[in-house]
Amino acid sequence: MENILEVKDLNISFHTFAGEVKAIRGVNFELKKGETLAIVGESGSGKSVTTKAIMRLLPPGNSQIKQGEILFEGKDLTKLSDRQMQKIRGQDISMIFQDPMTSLNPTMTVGKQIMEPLIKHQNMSKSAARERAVQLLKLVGIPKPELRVKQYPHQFSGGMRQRVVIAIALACNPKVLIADEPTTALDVTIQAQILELMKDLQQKIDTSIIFITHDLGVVANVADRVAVMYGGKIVEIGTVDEVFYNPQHPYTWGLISSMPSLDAKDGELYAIPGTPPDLLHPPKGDAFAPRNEYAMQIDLEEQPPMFKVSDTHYAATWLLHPDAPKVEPPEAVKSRMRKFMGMK
Amino acid sequence: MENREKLLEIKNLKQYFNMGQQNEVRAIDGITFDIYKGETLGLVGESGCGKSTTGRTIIRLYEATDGEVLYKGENVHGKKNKKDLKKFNRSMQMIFQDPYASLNPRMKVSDVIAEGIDIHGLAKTKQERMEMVYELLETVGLNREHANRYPHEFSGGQRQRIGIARALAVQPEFIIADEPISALDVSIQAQVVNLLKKLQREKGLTYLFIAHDLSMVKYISDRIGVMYFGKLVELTTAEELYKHPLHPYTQSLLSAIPLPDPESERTRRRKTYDSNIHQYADGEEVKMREVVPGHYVYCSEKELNQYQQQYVK
Amino acid sequence: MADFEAKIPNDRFRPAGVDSTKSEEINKPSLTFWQDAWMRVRKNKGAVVSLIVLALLIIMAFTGPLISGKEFDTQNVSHNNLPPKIQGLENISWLPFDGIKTNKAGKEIDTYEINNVNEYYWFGTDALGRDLFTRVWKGTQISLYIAFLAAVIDMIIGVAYGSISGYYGGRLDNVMQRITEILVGIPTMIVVILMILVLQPGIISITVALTITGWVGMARVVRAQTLKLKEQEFVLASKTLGNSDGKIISKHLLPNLAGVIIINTMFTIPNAVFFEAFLSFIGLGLQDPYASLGTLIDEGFKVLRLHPHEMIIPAVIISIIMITFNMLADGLRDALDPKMRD
Amino acid sequence: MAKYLLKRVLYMFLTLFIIASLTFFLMKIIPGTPFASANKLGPAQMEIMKAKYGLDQPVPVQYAKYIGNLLRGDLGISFQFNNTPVTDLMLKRLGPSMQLGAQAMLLGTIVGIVLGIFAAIRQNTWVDYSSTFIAVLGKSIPNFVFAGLLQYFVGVKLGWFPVLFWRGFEYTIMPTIALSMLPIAIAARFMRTEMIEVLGSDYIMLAKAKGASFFEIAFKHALRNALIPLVTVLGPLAISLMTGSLVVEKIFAIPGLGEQFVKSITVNDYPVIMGTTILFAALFVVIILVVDILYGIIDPRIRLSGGSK
Repeated sequence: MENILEVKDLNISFHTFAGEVKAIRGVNFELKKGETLAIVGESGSGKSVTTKAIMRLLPPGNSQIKQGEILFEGKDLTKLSDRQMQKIRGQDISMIFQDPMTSLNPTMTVGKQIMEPLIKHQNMSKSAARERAVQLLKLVGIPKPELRVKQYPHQFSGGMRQRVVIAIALACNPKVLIADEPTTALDVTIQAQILELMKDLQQKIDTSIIFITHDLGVVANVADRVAVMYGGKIVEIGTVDEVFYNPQHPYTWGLISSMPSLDAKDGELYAIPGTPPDLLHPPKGDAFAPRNEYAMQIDLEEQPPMFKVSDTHYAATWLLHPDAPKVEPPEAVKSRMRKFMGMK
Repeated sequence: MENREKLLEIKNLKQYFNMGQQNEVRAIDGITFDIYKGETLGLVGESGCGKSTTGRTIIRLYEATDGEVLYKGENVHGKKNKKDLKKFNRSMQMIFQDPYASLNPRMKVSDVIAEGIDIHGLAKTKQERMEMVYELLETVGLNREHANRYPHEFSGGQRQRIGIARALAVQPEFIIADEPISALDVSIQAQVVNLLKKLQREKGLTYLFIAHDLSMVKYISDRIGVMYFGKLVELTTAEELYKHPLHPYTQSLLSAIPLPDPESERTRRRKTYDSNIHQYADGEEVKMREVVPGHYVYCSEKELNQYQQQYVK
Repeated sequence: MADFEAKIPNDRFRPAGVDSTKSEEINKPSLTFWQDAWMRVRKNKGAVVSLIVLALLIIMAFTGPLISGKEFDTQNVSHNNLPPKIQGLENISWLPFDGIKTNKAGKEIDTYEINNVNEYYWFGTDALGRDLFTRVWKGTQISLYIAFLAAVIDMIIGVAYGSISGYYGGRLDNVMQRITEILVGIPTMIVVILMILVLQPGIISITVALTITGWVGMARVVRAQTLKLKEQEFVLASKTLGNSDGKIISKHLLPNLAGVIIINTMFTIPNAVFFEAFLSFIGLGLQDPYASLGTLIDEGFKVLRLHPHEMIIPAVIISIIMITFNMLADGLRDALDPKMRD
Repeated sequence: MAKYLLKRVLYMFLTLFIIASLTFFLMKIIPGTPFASANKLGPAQMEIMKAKYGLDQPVPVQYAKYIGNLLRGDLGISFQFNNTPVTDLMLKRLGPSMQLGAQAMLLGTIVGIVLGIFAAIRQNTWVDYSSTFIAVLGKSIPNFVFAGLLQYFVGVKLGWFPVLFWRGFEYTIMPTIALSMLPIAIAARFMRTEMIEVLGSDYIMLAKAKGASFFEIAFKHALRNALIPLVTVLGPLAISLMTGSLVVEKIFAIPGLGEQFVKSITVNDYPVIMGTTILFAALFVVIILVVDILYGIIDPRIRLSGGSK
């Protein structure tokens, strides 16, 4: 499949009161046409920063792209002028944010907010844009759209507001949609509705989605491929089945086995010890090494490269080096691996 | 199960806010349940269903509008003298949701943890007090060097463990955990849940575990209550609830949770819940009824029969 | 992708035996809230300069009247309305300290020579021949004294009122709120003027008048903060542990309110300095021979065209006081603002 | 909304009543008689004077009369200008004060808003620093100091504008500038803070993600949201203008209310003091009320939820 977006060796730093925070330290991935790529990781792992960088929405004062390229249909977004970037935002790449309660302008009607990108990017007349806004509201499942376009955001519930945000994002049929934890602030039942809506709309307008979340359940539900981030790097990337049933990185193992499954028997949950790394002073070797019970001497000294597991599956851990000793993953992971063998 | 000692009995508890005003909120609208000694009772529901309010009302942070909370047969609410209050405060404790807001930023960790020790005079000397603090820190997996630091120097998971140590300081029997893991990262949640389980084993604690994450609740709880708009709609053992959810709301809630398993996600069908399906007639008595032993559902007489038939199948 | 050409020595693959508890260690030096705030203030150049200038001004306010060798109320009519003259600086012509002034016709005259004055009046003299240097610093002393006193009383009343109203809530809060609502509706300036008319101008009555209305602002801020704080989980935790209300206020609320209280007081002080000067300027200030910066400006204004130094000097001093206090308060607000911290 | 409005209006009258009573009783306890300072009168003449102004009656009667008159808009007769009703005196003086106040308010808010916006969208540049500097000066330098220095240097030394009196537009320029310093400072600081907060909000991020340009973001999305809260400081701004007008009118010898007020303080002309106090207080409460209503009108969140505050 064709790549629509490629991120190559991206390095981003923030300059803070305390010093330089190396938030992104060499991220590589590509987004294929029509697929959903989920990026998982805990807070501070760099998933949000990566996508904000794609949209060029990082605060200009204290953030800096130190190195790397972001290629959208072959164009390097990091090199575009502000004006060129404005044409891409909302038209080719659009974005949904985490908190629907704050992501709409409180003093502008919902209709106007949907019409804005239509008038701007598609040169629609006001009345055409209004008509389209009504259609879009209908599309995202808001009842009585003719009435609702004239209302202000505070007259909508959280779930309804997120639908409006989705309508804005999809107004110009973008090629890439970036969803930054779009369901984290919502209740499970509303989350389920929003996820269904997004999958349904993806089919209709054939867009590629980058979906950021920390919820592995949501990943399993929406993703075609998964990238796991830790300490400002992607530590494992593969298809959703590969990452869930044949994980290779000890951090992925930890994540998967620290979640109870609904049919699991009682027993101690696996817990990743320690706390996430401080990117103000990133460790010399593998950032996960201090919390990794499988860590080897080399993990403390040198950052592991991406090792190939299959054509679609890569992981950054020295355990995959041909000379490394074989280790036993946790029980929960092993049972998943057995399932994976069966699937093949 | 019925033979087990009831530690807490909650009887027709009601908590209305802004009573009699236009914006009256019935946060809890008459709920009844028991908590047995040594068990973990999970309380789940969506935001605004009243689960946190239930926890806070049980521990007297709010004065109940109506109903009773009996702790070992004694009413928790109502007027009490200082001695009784202190006794009550030592036996029941709470762990809070937000690890950033639950520790006073101006206090050292040692003073945060020792607050209960000071209030109840549990340490005779300064040295004894510090020894107790060190022991508590080690109990929750932190070390003594942490005692002299301030909360802002800790990560979310560490702070949550400090909050647990503070609650443990007065040696309570019963702990209300109000969404203790929902603000934490996935990799940290397991640390806290394991710690809570370990403490329960070692100290014989009883928990009321409030959460919206159903898979964690199922893991940690013996029994689970499901709340919907201030009412308890279903209450049974964790296993039973997942195998045979009876109330349509429970069914819809369970069917909405995405699981970290792509295979099952591809086939999961979501059920929707519409409260209109009940079609309760006027004067029809709707209350918690036991469908099968130990499995309670909020329903009418008619629905009870229906559920029982459904259960046989 | 991985470069398998480079052979990696086997011993580097031996288990590292990581002690995961190590990652729980905190290596950063432990900073208390106040140390951290002080660091932030120090990085704010404006605040630091203001602090230094303010310290100098306060020192001068107390030592100035002593080093001039003159009394603030000694009149010497033959030495009246002299312009400033300072040893060492008198020969630098572009500095206004040469004892020479320009009269209406534009001619420069040396008033010291004409009046046969051999002394140096660093800031000149007033219409009664009193030494302005002494009077200005004496006046600064009094202005600052009134301001500090007013601010401290404001703070005590405001904090007590606000925290009680916010913490206990309910009906008590309702009643207390209605009272402040009405007080806020009354223009401060008018009450202050009426109070002074009743009490007769003087240090005490100016202070009383300023505090009568000043505390309302503090009370509102403290109440709002208290309302927010008392719902915080650490306060709830303290309640569940069985802590008394008094202890909760003193151990949990006040330390967390300290920031806003300090900031608010820092803004109250220049406000009080202003009001004192303002009252003096409309004729409700201290009575002769006592002087505050306000009365000096008032007197100087009357002869502004003829002897501009008599107004300009106290005007500059009061402006510097106001600017430094405001900048310091701004700096403190940035350093102590809870929004800036996690 | 209607209920809320009614409550507010009731409050307004309550506040005014308290102020009026307070003023009356305070005036009663002020030592000394008003006439002593003005003329030398014999005891007999004094009695005549007292009777003329109703000062011979018991205090409660005076109070009742005073409040009664007040309701009819009668503020009594000035001691200073024999037989002139205070109301007439004030009406004559109202014009210049209102004009000065309006001009300063207009200049102050417009300049302040512009300074604030540019400081916010050019944060941490020389634009921001100079705007901040102006704001600090405006807030710090007492207006009578600024007015005095302006009068001396620009009026006397440079001779650009007339120094005293109120005889045409050029006479209003310096007093207006002097009076608008504080409003400029307040508006600029407030606007900057609000604008920065709004620019950092999620919906601005979404607007950027939609591809809105910098100016669309600043003026279409941010400005309105930042302007709404500015309304809340208009009240305090108006108050600072009233206070400032006392000294500025005195300095520039403008025949306004403030100048008259200051004069009557020096000669103990109680009816004028009381009258002006009540007028100022009334203006104050009305402004606060208007601001509140205005806030409800321009913020859709309040407007549509029916004023539930």
